[in-house]
Amino acid sequence: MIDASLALVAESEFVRPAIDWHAAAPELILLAWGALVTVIDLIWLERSRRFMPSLAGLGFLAALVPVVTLWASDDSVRTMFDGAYVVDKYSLVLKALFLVTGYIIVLISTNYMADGDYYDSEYYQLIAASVLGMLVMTSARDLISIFVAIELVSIPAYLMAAWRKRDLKSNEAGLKYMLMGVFASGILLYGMSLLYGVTGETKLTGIAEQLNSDGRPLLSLAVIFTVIGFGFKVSAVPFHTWAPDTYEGAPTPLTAFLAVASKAAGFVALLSVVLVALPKQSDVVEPLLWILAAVTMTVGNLLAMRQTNIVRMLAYSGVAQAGYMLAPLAVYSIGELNSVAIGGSVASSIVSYLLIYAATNLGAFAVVIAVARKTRSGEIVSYGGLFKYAPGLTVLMTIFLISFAGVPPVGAWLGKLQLFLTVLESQTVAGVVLAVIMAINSVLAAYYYFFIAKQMWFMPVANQDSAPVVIPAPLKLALLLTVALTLAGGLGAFTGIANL
Amino acid sequence: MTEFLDTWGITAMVFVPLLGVALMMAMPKTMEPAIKGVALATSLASAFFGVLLLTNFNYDDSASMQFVQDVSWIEIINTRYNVGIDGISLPLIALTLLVTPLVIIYSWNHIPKPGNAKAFLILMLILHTGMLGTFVAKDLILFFVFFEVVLLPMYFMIGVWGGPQRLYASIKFFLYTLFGSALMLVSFLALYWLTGSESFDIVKLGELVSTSDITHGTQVLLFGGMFMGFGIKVPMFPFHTWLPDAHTQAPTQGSVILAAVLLKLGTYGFIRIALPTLPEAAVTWAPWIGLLAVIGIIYGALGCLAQTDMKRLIAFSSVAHMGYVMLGISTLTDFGINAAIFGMVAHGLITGMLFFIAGSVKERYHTLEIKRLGGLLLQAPRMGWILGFATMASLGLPGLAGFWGEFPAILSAYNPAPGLSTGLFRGYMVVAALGTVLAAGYLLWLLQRTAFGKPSEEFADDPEIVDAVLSEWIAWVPFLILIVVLGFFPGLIFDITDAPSTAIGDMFKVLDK
Amino acid sequence: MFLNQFLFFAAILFSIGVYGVLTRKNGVLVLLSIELILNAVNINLIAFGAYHQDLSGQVFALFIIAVAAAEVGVGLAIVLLIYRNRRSIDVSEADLLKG
Amino acid sequence: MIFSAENVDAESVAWIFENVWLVPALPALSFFLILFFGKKLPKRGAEIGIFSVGLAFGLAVFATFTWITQINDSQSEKTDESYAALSIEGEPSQKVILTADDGAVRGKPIITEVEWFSIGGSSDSHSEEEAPSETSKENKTAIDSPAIVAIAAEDSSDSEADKSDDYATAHSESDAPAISIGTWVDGQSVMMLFVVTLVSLLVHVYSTDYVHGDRRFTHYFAFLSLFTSAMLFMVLSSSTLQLIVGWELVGVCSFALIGHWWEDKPNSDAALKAFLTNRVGDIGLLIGMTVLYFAADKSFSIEKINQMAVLSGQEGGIDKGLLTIAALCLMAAVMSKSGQFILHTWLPDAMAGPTPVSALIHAATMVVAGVYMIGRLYPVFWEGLTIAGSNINAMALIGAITTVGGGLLAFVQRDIKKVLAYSTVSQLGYMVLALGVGAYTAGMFHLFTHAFFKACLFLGAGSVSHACHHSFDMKADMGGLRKYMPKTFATFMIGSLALAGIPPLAGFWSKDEILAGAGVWPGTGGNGTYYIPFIFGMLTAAMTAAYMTRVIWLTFFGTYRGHEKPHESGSRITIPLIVLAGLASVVGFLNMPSPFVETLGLPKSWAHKFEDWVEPAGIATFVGKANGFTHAKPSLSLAIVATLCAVGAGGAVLAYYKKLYAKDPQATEYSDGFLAKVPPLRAGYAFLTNKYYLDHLYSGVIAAGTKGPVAKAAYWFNQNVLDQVINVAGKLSVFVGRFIYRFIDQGTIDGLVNASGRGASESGESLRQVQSGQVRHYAVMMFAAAALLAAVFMVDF
Repeated sequence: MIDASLALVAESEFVRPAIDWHAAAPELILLAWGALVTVIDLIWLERSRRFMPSLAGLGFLAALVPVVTLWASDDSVRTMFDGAYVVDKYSLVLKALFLVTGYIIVLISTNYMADGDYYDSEYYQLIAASVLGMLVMTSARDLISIFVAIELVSIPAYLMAAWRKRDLKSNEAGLKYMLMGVFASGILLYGMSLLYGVTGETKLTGIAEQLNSDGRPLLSLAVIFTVIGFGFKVSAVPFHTWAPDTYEGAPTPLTAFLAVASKAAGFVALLSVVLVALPKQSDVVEPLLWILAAVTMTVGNLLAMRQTNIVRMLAYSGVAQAGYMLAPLAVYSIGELNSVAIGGSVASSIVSYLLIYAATNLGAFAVVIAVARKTRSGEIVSYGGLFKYAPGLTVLMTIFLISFAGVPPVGAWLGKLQLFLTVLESQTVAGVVLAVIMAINSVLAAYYYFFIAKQMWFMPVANQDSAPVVIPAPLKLALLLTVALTLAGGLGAFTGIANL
Repeated sequence: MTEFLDTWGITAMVFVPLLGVALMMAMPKTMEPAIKGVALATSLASAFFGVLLLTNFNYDDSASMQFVQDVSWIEIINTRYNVGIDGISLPLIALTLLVTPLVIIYSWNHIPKPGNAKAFLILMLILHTGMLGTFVAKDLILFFVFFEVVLLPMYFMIGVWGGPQRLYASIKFFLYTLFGSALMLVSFLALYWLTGSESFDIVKLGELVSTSDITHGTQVLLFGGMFMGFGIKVPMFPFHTWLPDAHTQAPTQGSVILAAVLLKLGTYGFIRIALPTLPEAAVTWAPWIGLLAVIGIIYGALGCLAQTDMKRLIAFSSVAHMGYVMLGISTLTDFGINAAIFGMVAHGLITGMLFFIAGSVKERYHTLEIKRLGGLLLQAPRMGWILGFATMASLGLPGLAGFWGEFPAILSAYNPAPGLSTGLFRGYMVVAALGTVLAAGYLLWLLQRTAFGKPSEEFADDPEIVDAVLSEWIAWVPFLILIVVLGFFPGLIFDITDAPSTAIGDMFKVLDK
Repeated sequence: MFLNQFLFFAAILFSIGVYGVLTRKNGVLVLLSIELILNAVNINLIAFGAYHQDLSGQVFALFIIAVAAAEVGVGLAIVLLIYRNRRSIDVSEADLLKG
Repeated sequence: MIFSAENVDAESVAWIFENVWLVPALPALSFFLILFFGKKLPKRGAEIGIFSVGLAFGLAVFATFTWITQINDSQSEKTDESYAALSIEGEPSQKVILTADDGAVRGKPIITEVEWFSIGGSSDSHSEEEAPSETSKENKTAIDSPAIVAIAAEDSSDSEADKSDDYATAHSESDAPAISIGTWVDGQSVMMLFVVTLVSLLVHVYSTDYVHGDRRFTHYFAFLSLFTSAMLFMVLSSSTLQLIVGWELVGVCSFALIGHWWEDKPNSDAALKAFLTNRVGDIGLLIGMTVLYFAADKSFSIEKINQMAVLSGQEGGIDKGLLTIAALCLMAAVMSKSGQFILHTWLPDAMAGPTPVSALIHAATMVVAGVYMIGRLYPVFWEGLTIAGSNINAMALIGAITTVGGGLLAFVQRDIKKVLAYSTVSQLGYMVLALGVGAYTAGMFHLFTHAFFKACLFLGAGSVSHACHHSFDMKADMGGLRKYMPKTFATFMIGSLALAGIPPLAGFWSKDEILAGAGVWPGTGGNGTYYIPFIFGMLTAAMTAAYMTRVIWLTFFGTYRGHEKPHESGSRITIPLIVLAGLASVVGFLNMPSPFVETLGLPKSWAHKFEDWVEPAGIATFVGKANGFTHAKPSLSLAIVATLCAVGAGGAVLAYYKKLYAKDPQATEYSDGFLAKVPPLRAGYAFLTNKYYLDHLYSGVIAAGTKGPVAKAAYWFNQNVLDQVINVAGKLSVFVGRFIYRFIDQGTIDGLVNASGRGASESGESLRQVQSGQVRHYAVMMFAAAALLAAVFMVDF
């Protein structure tokens, strides 16, 4: 057997694969920039602290340039490495999402990090590294690169979760995130190994070709373990348990990053694997994801209702939102699946939702950070009477909450509508039932979102302290960006680009 | 000019208030008179466009949509910005255009506690846009969007400026309505897929349903979803429990708008969407809707008799009155639908007026407890007479607007659409007629205990209790005039609504054949 | 072919790893158990690679080994951090965050 | 259309008949003027009211004379030709209505309509669908400048007899989808116009003195104007819808005026009671009119409804069962509005309002609205309420019971107005009785005469009270007033005699005609089935005389029991009294029976003028055939007997009081002690101790007997049972409302909703326990779920 493999090595002549530098440019720029930041930090040490955030932010914007040019170019689908790495509309949209998210994370981190006396440069480098993993993830169409990307996303995040290293909660957050993440990786990998074993392929398209419904028990195990591995990343119930704890303990900007980017990365991987590799396995994947979606949104909402800490509440709300986003995958067999470029209403609706959800979530966290600058608290009751002393923040937060709740005309309603539409597109009983569960959950969710709104608008000022909240410029910019994106998203601005 | 109206007229009417909102947001809170001025001006600007539309409306062709603007909006889900006005929506649009400016005028010196005219009026204008939008939308998704837009400003209005139990009331209002609209949305989307439609155009969907092979059971379920959405908004028994709380706790302006316009969104939805798109299911549902409607009539009236709070009593009376509207709709006849639309307008004017009075009474007496009131006619005779007038209108006195919503609804139940049980609906008719007595009972009882008699000692020499002031007069007089005018010239509305109602009614006649 | 034996072995290894993760309180031991799981995966991959006459299984395994090293590195760093603050590496003591 | 239009074509419709809407419009205008400007005027609005009602009266008189002239002209033109036409066109069926006949010549209604609005009418067929849009366009102009569509004109084109035979054809041609508002001029409505405007005018004048200085003087006049307008509007209704509008509007005016002094709770209670009781009847009105609307092929037109009611049970007619239901429903409305037994209880309470209001609304006009409606929809009521398989019409029984019931109750009142109120109930019963036995003209004639003498009596009572410091208590505050206020006494006397039916005053003629109309007395014709109504009618005639004697005695004779010296009222009060008394004396001659006229040697044409003028066309024919409508043959013996009854009863009461007066000038009744409360003892007590046993027999058997146990029992029944029915119903519904609100609404429904919220919240709480914070637990959960799911899906099912 060993001989055979050696022979295999001997037989194949190494051919340098052609690299489309334009297509790889975003990743390369970000990589280079990350390295540059590290070098600058090493050279200038403390002196670089002042401009490090701006520099890091610029890196994300710089990487956005090739994304835009790629979008504009005629070549809609660029494939590299024999189909293992694909740059198409789907991946470009998500790359843009991750880069913008990265930029906004930098904006909201700037003062948080500077005021908190933590290492900054490394922090930004780690963010860059994590975002790099996400960029790779969007294009990865091979089990190996997906695995590498997912770890590239996660490992920096483990570190950043424990960033406030003298804080026990932060330590605990990091620990839990790390342990659960690694364990989930183990399960994921076990599943992937089985998948490889069944098909002999690591490329997703190859897997799809090789798979048929034979050998169901093993295949089912493979599929389920793989999907569950991603379920961890998207914090689907019952693999969500790390999320609230980590969110609460980690530095809030990092929480925002985890809640938005990391989760999106999980969805990206899940979409790629399910849509490209498992198009014929809907008999297993659909019911599995149906259960996950229904349980996730319900449990997430129920738990969110009982939270008193706003970050924790947002964490659970994020769990519930993940449930909504899983829903189209529970009926993913509806579309004509394209093995190279991911498209169709399932992917479109999820991506569309991800975009608006990202803007809203980032905005909400930005408000949380802004308010915490004054109140030093994450408790929901500390939002009492916010309207009286910070009407601007209140209005913004209200807009984000409305968006979360899926109430027109701002923000996520449209994404949610698309999810509904996709779920109902199946025209099956399961689809309709899931849609009804989603509908009821939307109402449940509104309860706790508007609980915050109630605190802000209707309640007396907490602690009788109605000094205004001072918002630093980067945070202001972040708020403006997110609210603009949320409002625009509600009016349908993203549906065009998310139409894959 | 006509060209402009034909294309952009409705859009201008609906969205002009948002310009005002933007302007007001930029103004500092302290410039209160200017803010009020801007609010009034924008609402009047909206009304101006509305009047232009109304005058250019072709009344001979009120069954068809006019001033249609149909442009692409969100292509991916085939949703279009598709708006128009026909005979069904026209009276309600006119009502909305009337009510908002008047409420703003009333707000001139009646900003409820805790103040902040800027935020209050901004919400009012957003509400205005939402209400108008709902009445002009021809696309289901657009309708849904506006339907929901209405929700939030009212939530905040109740929650911030409401009474002592405002928190409970506001969240209840919000969740109830959201629950309904979520299920309604599921129905909309399911309808879209099941028909294989390529747009959310209401008319097209209706046509497709009739040609498609959607089973009757499915249609009934779809109708059920819409029923939840619209029925809660109406509100129909037994989904009405949010209403008394919301009404009671809302500030006067909120109550007025809630009563005058918001409740009509539900009934309008039935007429505009549920009946035309799913006629077969409507026939199946109609007896149940009728049943709930008459239960609502009696139940609302009995609820009124139990009240000790004036505002809550008026709120409960809405349940009863909307029962007549729903009874009219449930007959699925042209007559019933005509009656329903008239009933909506009439209820809007009359109950709106009653809430105005209740608000002003509250402002003067600082209580609405019926036991403590009395002798309003002595202390503020004009207000007292207006209260008397409004109660008379509300109990369906002929010659005033309320009658034309009530009697034709009762009448239509005598002869429901083919396919419905005549005997059953005649039973409903008798019950509904009994409801008129109860209505007279609780309204006159209210009148007797608040307006008649002598003022109680605690208020006898209260200098705060003065008669209606100028801003109140300006806000009220149009209501009063319209209640009388519509009472004597019901044709003003029936002539507009008859053609489209007949079109719907005919649908059910054809259905039976 | 001996595929079944390899798979069986890997499965046992995986199970032991899982058992360790679930029962061990010591952070380092938990990390070790995870290593067991990853190694089970590696065995799987190499066995399948051989079975399929395909190199990518081995390549995958190599990647896993590399990444696992990074993971453990980060993991141990976090355990160390915990130890510094708490003087204990008992993961069951870390329950400040819950609910 | 209905009634052949040979005689009157479009051009010959008199101006006043086309523009008769001015009559209600004037007071309506005055209402608004008074409301907005009244307070600023020197007389505080009264002058506007008087002026406008005066104008309206003028127009009404003009209309009356025009009508009378027209009738007289047509009668003089009555040639053999028209009778010939009748014989040719006579239908094979029993009921003839469409063709010209005797009635058509005399009293064909002139209907002037404009389109009010259109609703649901365009649905008959698609071919008609285009019609409404056109007509609705016309309608817009119609509202601005009433484009009057004289139906008579429209119909003059199709005078062919066969066309009118085929009802359906005639119908479909003229079936406008629109619902019309219009005026209906015929003898009945012209008569009412005259009565309403006249009494209203007099009441206006009277009120300027009576409510002088009242704090709501202006409002009072405004509402008088509104009432007048609404009443006239109702009277002129050409459609049932319009009738409902007017009907309710007069009700609300009644409410406002009864509760005029609302500072005191009893007054507002009375107002509420009146309104609510009427609302109960209105259920019947609404349902009845609904049934008729659909039964008559979706039409509110009274004309059409009548026409189809006549044909009931035949082709093109209303189904008999439906008609009965409709008539029963409408009868409920009549019973409440016109105070028929058992819904009459509001009427005495309504006396809480100012006396002129009682005179106008609760005696002369509004309360006869029910009677008026029966007349207006006579075919419906007649066909609908005729008890199947018999010749008996239920209306007669209702009227009979009411008339006796009301009369009995009148005996035991201390309050002069309440006596009059019960008397009104009784007389309204009389009218319904008349209509029930088919004596349409007699009923209407009684309505007409009653309006004058009862208004006179009420205003007289007001005048008395005005003198006695606003008390109405006959026993406590009156007595011997004839010396102090001779004019009031004289007019009251005339009114009373008229009411009691003493010849030659008005009441005698009308009452006698009703009794004759019952058709039981030998020689009056009729079917001889209405024994009970007839006996009750006779009884009432006697009772009326008796209780009016009592009232007069207690008020004007004996000794003055009040505190301050009474005085005669001013001229603004006495002149209306005199006018009314004058009318009450003479209007009876309007309908003298022809034998009487012949006997007196008067011109033959003087006989039954009222009948000629008022009795509408068509009805005579139809009812005549239906063996119900009676133009009874007058009977001298009946007149004498009835008069003797009245005189006897009155005389007996008079004797009773004379004895009493002789015994104690201050007393108002005998032995007001426990004996009165324990009736069985009374006889023994009287027998043993009272040497005037025979006197008692004379005066007691008739007066005290009825006044004692029977009336008391009746009154007890009224106050404790009937009256309580409404109170109990009200209380019960409040109770039920509270119960439902508290337990079902706030408990169950709200509770369910809240509970579901709580449930969600609670389950969230229990789920929180799972999130223990232990990372190992999390790992267990994750792996357990993975294993479970894998196990489930690995099974190949």
